[in-house]
Amino acid sequence: MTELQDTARRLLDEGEVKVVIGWEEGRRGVRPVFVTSAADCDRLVFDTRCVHNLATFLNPRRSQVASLGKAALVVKGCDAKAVAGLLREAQIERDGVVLIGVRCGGVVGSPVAPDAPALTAETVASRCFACDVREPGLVDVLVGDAQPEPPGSGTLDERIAALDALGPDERFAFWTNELSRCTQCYACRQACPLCYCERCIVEKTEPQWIETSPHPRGNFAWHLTRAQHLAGRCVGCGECERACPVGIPLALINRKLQQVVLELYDYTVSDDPAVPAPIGAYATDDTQDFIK
Amino acid sequence: MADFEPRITAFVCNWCTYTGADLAGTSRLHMASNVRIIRLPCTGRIDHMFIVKAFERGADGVIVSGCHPADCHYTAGNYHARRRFGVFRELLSFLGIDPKRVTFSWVSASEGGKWADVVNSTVERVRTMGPFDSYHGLVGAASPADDPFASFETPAGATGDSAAAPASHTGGAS
Amino acid sequence: MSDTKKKKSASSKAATPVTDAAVAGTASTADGSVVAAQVADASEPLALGEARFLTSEALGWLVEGLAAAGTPAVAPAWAGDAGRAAGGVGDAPETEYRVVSGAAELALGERLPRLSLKQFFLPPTEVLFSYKRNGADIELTPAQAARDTVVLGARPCDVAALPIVDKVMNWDYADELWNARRAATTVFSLSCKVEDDSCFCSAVFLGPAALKGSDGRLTPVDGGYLVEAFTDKGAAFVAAHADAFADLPDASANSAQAEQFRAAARERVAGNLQVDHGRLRDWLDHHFDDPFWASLGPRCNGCGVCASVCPTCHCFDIVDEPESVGSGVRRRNWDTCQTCVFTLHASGHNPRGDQNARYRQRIEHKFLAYPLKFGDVLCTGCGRCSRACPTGQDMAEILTAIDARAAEDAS
Amino acid sequence: MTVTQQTQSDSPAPQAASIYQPDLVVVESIVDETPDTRTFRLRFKDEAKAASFEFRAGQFGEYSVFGAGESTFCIASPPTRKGYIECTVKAAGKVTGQLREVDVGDVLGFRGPYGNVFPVDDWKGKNMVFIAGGIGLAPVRCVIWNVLDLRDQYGDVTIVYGARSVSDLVYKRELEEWAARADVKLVTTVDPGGETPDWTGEVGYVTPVVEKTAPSPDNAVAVLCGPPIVVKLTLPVLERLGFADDAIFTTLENRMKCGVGKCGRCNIGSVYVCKDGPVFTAAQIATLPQEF
Repeated sequence: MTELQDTARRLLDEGEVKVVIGWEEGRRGVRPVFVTSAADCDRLVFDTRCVHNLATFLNPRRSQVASLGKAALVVKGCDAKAVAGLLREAQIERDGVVLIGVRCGGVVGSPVAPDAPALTAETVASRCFACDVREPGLVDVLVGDAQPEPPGSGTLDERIAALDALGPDERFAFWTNELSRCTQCYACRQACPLCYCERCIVEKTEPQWIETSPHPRGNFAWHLTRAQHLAGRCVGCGECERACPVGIPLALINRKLQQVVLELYDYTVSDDPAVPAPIGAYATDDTQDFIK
Repeated sequence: MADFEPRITAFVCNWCTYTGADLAGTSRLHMASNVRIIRLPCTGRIDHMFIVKAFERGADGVIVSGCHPADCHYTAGNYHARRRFGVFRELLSFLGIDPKRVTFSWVSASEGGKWADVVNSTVERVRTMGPFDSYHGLVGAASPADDPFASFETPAGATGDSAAAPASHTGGAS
Repeated sequence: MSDTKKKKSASSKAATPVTDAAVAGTASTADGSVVAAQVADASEPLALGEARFLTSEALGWLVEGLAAAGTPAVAPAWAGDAGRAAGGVGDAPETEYRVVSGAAELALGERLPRLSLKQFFLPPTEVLFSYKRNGADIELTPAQAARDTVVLGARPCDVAALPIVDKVMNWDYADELWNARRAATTVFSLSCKVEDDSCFCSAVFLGPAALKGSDGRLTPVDGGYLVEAFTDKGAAFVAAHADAFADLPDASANSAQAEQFRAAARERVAGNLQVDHGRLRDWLDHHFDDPFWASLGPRCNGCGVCASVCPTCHCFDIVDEPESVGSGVRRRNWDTCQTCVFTLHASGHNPRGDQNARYRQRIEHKFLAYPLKFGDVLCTGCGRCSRACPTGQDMAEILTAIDARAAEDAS
Repeated sequence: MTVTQQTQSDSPAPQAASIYQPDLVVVESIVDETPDTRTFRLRFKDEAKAASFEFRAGQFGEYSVFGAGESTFCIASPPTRKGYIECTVKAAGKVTGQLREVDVGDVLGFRGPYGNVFPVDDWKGKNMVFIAGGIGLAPVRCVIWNVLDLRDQYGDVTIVYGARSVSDLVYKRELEEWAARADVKLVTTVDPGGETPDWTGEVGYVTPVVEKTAPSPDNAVAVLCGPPIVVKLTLPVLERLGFADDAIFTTLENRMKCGVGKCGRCNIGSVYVCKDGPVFTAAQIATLPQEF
């Protein structure tokens, strides 16, 4: 992707940024890279394995990244939505980062593959279904050529519908089984671009709202709070689920809440920082049929 | 479960519902005594974690009540709460916690009668649903003896602390 | 060179008299004896009694028999989960170590189980004791004792981790909870076919058929497994379940086939990584402030998945959990040095303020501190940290990079 | 310690108490040193334990407030005084905060003594220089009383102690006792702005006051404790004054959990502060990675 490499080289040469955060080929597929010299720009790649949401590295509390200086961030559409989230919540300044948008036709589920797998209905990540930002808007520069609609069906929504069709007790049994494997390592939190709190509520001890012991009771409290704190903010990049070492289908929970805020408040997360997130704002005529 | 006495926790706002509940008391209205009231400045201050912590500590049902829209002492607390609980109610349901165990209501300072109805209807509804054992049993009882993590057996029936080995397929759960 | 060459090596601190030999090359324990246990698995101790044969069906009956008798049988099993939703379908189904009750669940020799065997000796959460207040007094009840358990078909990299962690768990104070489980558990490892190029057990004094920590070993042969016992516990288990084990159909052919399987695996893993541990430790000991660490921190999310999946990471947190008024439990939970709160002082001071420092701690503890103090590298080369890392940190690559720098230093 | 055996029919007999299970201690007396710091005098409930308990200056323990957790504090009372131990606690977190609610007669937990010791016996005949900052006086006080209880076996005793303000000075009564003694030279100071109108001591940070007091290094040993910044700034001053770096002793206050070298939290390089420390000489600290 020479257009991307040239853009990065120009930004570094002109001194507009000190570091370009993108993807590189590692020993095990692609992974994030922090290019600080023009010579290394040809390590930058972009293909269907670039699943990471690089907006996580804009969290100002990551001093090991912030200390590298002003950054240029390579963003596909869903990453740009996360950057919009950080701007919407005043975590970063718009002119504090240069956004190199890249046109994206969908990615696969895992970055680990010797070369870029072709996109098919089976290999495409479920987040890419009906993607509306194949041409990211929140960018300073846009590279790459136009991409067709990604293949695949709404498997995520189908699995949620299947769970919704069950009764509460069956769903409770399903989630007790899934969440009992959680070891509360918080990889889901650390992988999320919008989980940027200095000290997460789960690490607060006075009072200790969430039990940090990874038994099912503590795990329910943790995952309920994580999902609730992301309601209306989550961009659906699925990185939380990919980071989970024990394969808990966390994307189902976050996607469900995306459906809920759409249904209740007609809100879809976008890459426009001006549109306020639904929770935290209100309308006097919000639905209240659940309130007797 | 006719003879079961459910334990209900109520989180109420200080300006409207708490006063309404007080009015219900002074008017000697008949109300079930299963409810323990926790007073908070506003429904806007009622965090979703309060509901989860109530269930963790043994509640079978929860009531969240505050001022009607436009009555809020702090102007918009109840509007924010309305959106927050609109979403959280769906989240609870999705993870399998029956939303019928949580009652949301607006009760103004003058609606002592309505408060009595909210209490009685919630108690009856939760009584028929039975104790929330599945949530209370999520961890073995206090004594370490029957905490399966310590002794590796997979509990036969209950969806209690399901994993002997943390990654075990729960016996009888699904 | 911004490193602190002038500073004496950390090993000469007065606290633990570790000889300089520990740095020079051979990893020696505090009392200086060369670490015999760390001999690569090539030179194998003699099996107790001659090898037995366990058919795949018999393994299933054995597991069901153990379950019926109430003895938890832990084995690699198909992950009992609903499968990831966000990722595209692609990877082979995941496996996990689990208390199994039926033959159908077994997944020996399939993908490497995602969490290591550690979870059965240091569970993610474990009750240390419970307390109960009555009046002014407090009543403490010790934790539940461990029960006899059998592990069948665990990978050598998981099994070898147990005696490695034994050392810290018995350094001066003995951790009875860990020791009780170790004593109560009989471990049969499975000769490994090598998962992928992230494995590097041969680079940390082990191998795909290493015997370290195992009471016995299964090696795949036609129709089942060649079974060898190496400790009394292993021999006792084989004797106690003699009906499941049979004579080898053709002893010499089976043994040759088993050895061929193991040799092929050793061949496969050998190329993944070669490291000179003495030189590596020396470099780590003198490059605390090296800019190399600042090249690792930025990519790291600081989540500690690497520690959760690691067979040798043993750090834990201790918390109290009130169950009701006046009573509750004190629990021990998994923890990791990768989170920012791990070393945070109550005053707000944090000796390891950023991820560069925390990632350095992970490498220094495993490849410098633990070998100096306990004589074993705190890593068995299973490669799980490289596979599980959400941002692609690759342990084999990091060790290769340090080894290259160390070679440069040495020349 | 009366442990009631909880008998269950089928499961094996519960284990004996593990190294993580504390002994029960009763709060005998509480002294409010400052608005947020209290000194507790604790006596073992179990008579046999009370009689057999031994420790040496510099050792610490893990103190339990059941329901809140455990925290690490030094044993602030000297080993020369039998039958009780004292700890001085500044309210800063969950356990220390809960300790504010504790009354005389309450039952707490104690595990210890842990860690290495100040070699007080080797210092016989030497001049003693004690330097402490804020609550760092607690571990030093233990050594001071240990020396003063055997006063004739030691040379001159100089104490330099500073705190943020006059009300932040701990052990106020004992400071008066030491000031009144002819065989002790006491210099107290408060940070600039922390003094009160009738304050007669020095005004300034501990480090410059040590330089001004200029204790003689001849046949002398220095014991220095305080916040990391005080230790780091005062070590070079002592070296400039001529103190050999193996005659300067300090305790490192790393975060600790288990206290017995298992939980992996307190290490600096390959040194476990809870087992190989907390007492170190300046010479040893110089060899440690600067990570404390």
